[in-house]
Amino acid sequence: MPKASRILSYFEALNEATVQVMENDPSVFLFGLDVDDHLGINGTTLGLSQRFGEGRVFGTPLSEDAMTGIAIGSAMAGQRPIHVHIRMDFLMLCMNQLINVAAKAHYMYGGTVKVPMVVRSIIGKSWGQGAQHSQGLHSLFMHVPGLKVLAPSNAYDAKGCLIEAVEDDNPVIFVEHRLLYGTKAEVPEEVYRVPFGKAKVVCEGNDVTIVGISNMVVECLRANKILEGVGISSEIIDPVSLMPLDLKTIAASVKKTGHLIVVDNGWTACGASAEIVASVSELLGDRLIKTTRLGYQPTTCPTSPVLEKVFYPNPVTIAEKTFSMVKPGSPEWHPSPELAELAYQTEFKGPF
Amino acid sequence: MPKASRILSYFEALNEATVQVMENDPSVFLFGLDVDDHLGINGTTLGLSQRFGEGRVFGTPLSEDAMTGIAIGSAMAGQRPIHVHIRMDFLMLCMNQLINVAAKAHYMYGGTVKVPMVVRSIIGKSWGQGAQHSQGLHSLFMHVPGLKVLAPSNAYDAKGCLIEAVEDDNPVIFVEHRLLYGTKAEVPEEVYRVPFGKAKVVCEGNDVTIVGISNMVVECLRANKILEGVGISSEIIDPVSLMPLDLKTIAASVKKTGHLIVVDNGWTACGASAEIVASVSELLGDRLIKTTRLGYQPTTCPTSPVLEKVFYPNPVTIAEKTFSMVKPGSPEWHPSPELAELAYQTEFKGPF
Amino acid sequence: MEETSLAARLYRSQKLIRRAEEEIARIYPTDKIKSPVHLSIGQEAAAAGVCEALQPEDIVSITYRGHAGYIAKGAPLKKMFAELFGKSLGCAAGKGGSMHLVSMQDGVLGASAVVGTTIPVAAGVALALKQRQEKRVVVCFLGDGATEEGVFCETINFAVLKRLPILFVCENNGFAIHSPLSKRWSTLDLLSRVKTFGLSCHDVPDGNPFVVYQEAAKAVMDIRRGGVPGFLNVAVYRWKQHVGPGEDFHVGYRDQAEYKRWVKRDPIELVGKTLSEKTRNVIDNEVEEKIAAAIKFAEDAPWPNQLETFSQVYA
Amino acid sequence: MEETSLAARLYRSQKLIRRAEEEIARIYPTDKIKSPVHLSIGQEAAAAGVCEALQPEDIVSITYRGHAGYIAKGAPLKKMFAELFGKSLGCAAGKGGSMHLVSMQDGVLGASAVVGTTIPVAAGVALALKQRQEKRVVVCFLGDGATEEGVFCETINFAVLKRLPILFVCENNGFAIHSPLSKRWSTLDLLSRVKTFGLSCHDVPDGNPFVVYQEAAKAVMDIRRGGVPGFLNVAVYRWKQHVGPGEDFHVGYRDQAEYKRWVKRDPIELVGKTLSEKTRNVIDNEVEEKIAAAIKFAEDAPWPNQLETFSQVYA
Ligand SMILES: Cc1ncc(C[n+]2csc(CCOP(=O)(O)OP(=O)(O)O)c2C)c(N)n1
Ligand SMILES: Cc1ncc(C[n+]2csc(CCOP(=O)(O)OP(=O)(O)O)c2C)c(N)n1
Ligand SMILES: [Mg+2]
Ligand SMILES: [Mg+2]
Repeated sequence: MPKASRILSYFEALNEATVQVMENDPSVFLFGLDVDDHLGINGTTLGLSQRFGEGRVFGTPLSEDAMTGIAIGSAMAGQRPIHVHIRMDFLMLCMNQLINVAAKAHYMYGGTVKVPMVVRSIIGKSWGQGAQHSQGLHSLFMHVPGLKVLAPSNAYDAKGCLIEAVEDDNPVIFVEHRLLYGTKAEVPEEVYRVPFGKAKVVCEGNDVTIVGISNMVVECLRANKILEGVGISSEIIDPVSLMPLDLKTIAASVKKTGHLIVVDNGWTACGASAEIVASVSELLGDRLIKTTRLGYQPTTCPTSPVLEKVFYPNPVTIAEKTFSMVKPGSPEWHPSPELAELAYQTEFKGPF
Repeated sequence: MPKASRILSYFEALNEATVQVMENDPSVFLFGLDVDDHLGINGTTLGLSQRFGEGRVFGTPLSEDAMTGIAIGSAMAGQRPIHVHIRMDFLMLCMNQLINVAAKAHYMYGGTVKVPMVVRSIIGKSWGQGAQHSQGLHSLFMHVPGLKVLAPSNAYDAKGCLIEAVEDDNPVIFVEHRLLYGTKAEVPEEVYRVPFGKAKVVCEGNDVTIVGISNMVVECLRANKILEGVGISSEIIDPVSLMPLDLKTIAASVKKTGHLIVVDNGWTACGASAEIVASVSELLGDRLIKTTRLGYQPTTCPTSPVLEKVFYPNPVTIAEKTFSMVKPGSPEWHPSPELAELAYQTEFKGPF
Repeated sequence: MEETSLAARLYRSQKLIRRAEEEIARIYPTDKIKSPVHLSIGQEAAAAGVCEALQPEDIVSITYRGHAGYIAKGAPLKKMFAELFGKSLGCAAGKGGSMHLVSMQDGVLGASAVVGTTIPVAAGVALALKQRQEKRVVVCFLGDGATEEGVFCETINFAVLKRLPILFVCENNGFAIHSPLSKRWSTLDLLSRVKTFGLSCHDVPDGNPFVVYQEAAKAVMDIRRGGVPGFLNVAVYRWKQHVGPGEDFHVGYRDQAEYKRWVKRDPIELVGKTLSEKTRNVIDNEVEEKIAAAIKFAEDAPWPNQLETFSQVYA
Repeated sequence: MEETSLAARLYRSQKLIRRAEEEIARIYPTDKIKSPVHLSIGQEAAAAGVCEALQPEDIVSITYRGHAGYIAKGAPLKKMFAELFGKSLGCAAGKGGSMHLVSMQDGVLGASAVVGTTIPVAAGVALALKQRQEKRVVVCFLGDGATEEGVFCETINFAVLKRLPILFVCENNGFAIHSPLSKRWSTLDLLSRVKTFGLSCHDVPDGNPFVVYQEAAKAVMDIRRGGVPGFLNVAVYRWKQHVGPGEDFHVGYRDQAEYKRWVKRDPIELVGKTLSEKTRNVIDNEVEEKIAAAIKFAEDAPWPNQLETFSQVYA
């Protein structure tokens, strides 16, 4: 009998998911720098060390490389570690373990071991996070077979994805976004799973397919409102799972709309957006479609608020890019400042 | 007055380039595990420690992460290090320094420093190199602004690219391939440069554009011969420089042929091939083109020769894929074993 | 003249750091500084004492907790405030913020927000100096937490192997964010460990700025004469939160009594009381003027042009 | 019975390693083994002595130079040869080759071709055992070169911090490929350094297999009783090239005289001479039969189906 849903924040949903998987399975443990302090990784790990004890919830030295190997080894030995990084940028310190060991172990050892581990990592944004505290590097992990990659955009998916990830027998890169923790959605109390490889049509439309990744889903929804004003109906898709990637749902939408814009929370070159555009182009090879990508500007992330603003896609740049693709002949269009302001302030409540 | 060309192997060309840049500029130095032993990184560094002394050519401890930071620091202080890795897989140990420091320093410090360094790394292949000694990971570096990426496919380009890379004021990832060291080309004795961002049309054709990366250029040339037999004329393009990438040359060719196949020495997901297909699709948005990609199979690299064979694209799989794209209605076609055999044995002499 | 004495110099340097950061803390709630700030209030002795032992052409490598090192090495305060304000005249043109201070002309290597990454970079600079046979010395500041990153051991091994002209200075405040040494170090034996790599080791267990200076001066002189690389451990205490302008004793990860013991040995007072009131006043006024001018400079400085977002990705 | 004595067991184990690898070297030029091979000929004492001190349920972590550890721990020789031959019945189904031997049932963790990567992985297994309160012990073999990777220090710090049931065994052959310790280590003080992390340290400077066994047995017993993690340094000498089946004294990076000194103390002869000729003969025959059977098994084993290329990417 399913229990009632409540409105939870993204961070509460992750916290609840962790409690539930840890209650259900003694082999799950949680560790990483600062998971046990009073901030509890944006609230997502608050109370857990008290609840489950130091043996199952613990902070670590600053040794990301070794800690990742330790997660891998414990997973090979039958545990299910959740390893948390407060910034995704720090994963660069453990690429060797993630790419050369975690991704390959099951195959390289002829199927004799499994590496069921979850690597939680947070994309920073805003307030001068700057070059090294802001990167969305999920695309690097999508490149390498053996890893799975999830990027839930709302509290409902966050909980279901984390449970799914912990129960999966493979290494999973779990991508969170700093600006999502406060967003809210209806979240069931019971244990449920959001499956890998299933994209969600967040809102239906006819003229253009807009794929948003991670918190860009929210920005795309805002762009959708702006575009309504000029009579463009956009279909917003949230892939949720980046690897495996549900190209079928995306391609079906593009087949209908003839236009594809992918908005990523990361750079476009060799990125998730390139993969989606290339795959859809290949799948729909016999029809003329228009495709384009938006993402971080092809620069390093600056700290000055004036420059930072230019760096990220936002509802206005998404809407403008969409407009110029869908109505190529038309004169340039810029949404009115009031409309833009309004869009920025709109809050969306998941699940999408 | 340009001096005469000679036929040189790829490894000799790299060795000569290194000698010349080191003779010309006292700030250039060369280091990395085993650069000073009797094997000299496939011959590319042989004789250099004797010639330039231990201060400028030296081996290191097994500490890739620190050694990369040391290269960066020395570059910031005005030296021009060439840091060598016998396998590209080992770059995963220094991703933090490459992605979080080298790529960002010039920007993050407001243009007050430069990081002129070259990271040479070799893609392994064959003879059971296996999961961790075979990866072509150039696409990971193409993703991050601030890095340049070169992948010369023949001795002529190898020399010119290395000189260009050392003289460049940015961090350059220099991708070599184990099977290329013995290949030969006409190589001028004098110092010359192969510029970044300029693709080469290796051989002209009308029906299909085939882009080959690194040693895949050679495999594509072999496929070209096979395809001639069934009346398909393929245009082979070698990007040489992956970042910056010369999309113009590729797009112009695809405009002519209407078909694009990118053959990479790496995985396709979020790879160089995805970037090229997506970019060309965007550039040629108003016409129907067909695109496809070939690369490593979406698996980990196995060691058994039986499986390893399936893992890599080869002239036959390239030809077959091209055939089915160019002649979609036709019955399946497989080149005769003799033809395939012949293609495999064909040697090509650069420069392409 | 007392005003140019060692004590005066240490007082001036520390006071400038302290007051600049107090101003940062004061301004912070106005949201003019849109950058995470890691303050060194209480820890000034390390940067001030060490930099006092350096020549202008020497080089320091600082961390994201880098205002102190930047200021102590003599880099321009105006450009620091402008950087914190995100202005185009900042030391990193508004692209780096508080965590990436830099001033190459003054020998301040850029800071990094990824802990430990600057350690090998600093050693690389020392390698370059050695290769060019320059007599300059590099000082690499690092936190106690940074020694846990593998790159620390890798770097000190290489530094000794190549006898690089470098002094590593551990600003040991006993915490990495909220995590005490006891939760991160298998033993407290850092100095003996470093010694096994062949570095010459120095310890200032009470963080006294005079002693910091003395030990640093010894170490630097030795390195300049071709000696082995050095390592200097300076015990300090961070008075403020890990990041941000406030205090954090209420959250419970550390003991306020310990804080009070450290405040009693405030490194600035410790130096100040050896000076006459007059000298202190002269210096204090000088400091206030400098800071006021820097803040005004930052306030008045223009924003970067938005097009600057796209410049300097490549050199 | 002499054949089950400690000496006989050490002789058998070492001999099996030696002879198996000699066969690999013999077969290699036929190209049936399409895999880079790193031989332990001459270094057998480390694997044999340490594994003799273990229980079957204990776990060892080996390196790409891993035939010795795999064999000494009792993993099936047949599957090892089949793996080298690239056959489907190999211990890694033909997907790993010589550098990635594995046998989880026998407590042999998979090897890695990237130096040092197995060190934290082995510690992770030890953490799992500790969390589940199992009484098993993990032994992590590593080369002298591997201690230079930062992850080594990171791992031993954590191992002591959490009192993991793990013994690190350094097979110290003095070289990383062709590079001697003197070019890689700032000092030779590895053991004192490891001690500063709080591990209990053991040294076998002459590589005597009896002493290796004794020291390993002491260390393992201590760890099993809840003691701190251990570190055992075993001096050994690699008789063959770094990779491949041949010798390499002609290329000049090391001294043949030293090799000859080590050959005089051949660890197999050292043990063998304490046994009767009869016992040696019985064991030698047993060893030859085992190897012949393993090679035949590998020869006869089927190739993997090409579709296996695509399986086991995900569990
Ligand atoms: C590689 C890395 N891991 C984690 C973090 C998060 N972090 C930021 S500061 C810090 C504490 C560092 O402690 P310490 O080196 O002692 O310096 P302190 O802040 O005490 O001056 C941590 C863990 C980071 N920035 N980089
Ligand atoms: C991270 C990494 N760097 C470099 C190499 C190349 N390499 C292979 S074996 C080896 C030597 C390792 O020496 P050691 O740990 O002493 O082991 P040994 O081979 O002597 O048994 C090196 C440098 C590698 N495989 N991995
Ligand atoms: Mg600290
Ligand atoms: Mg060795």
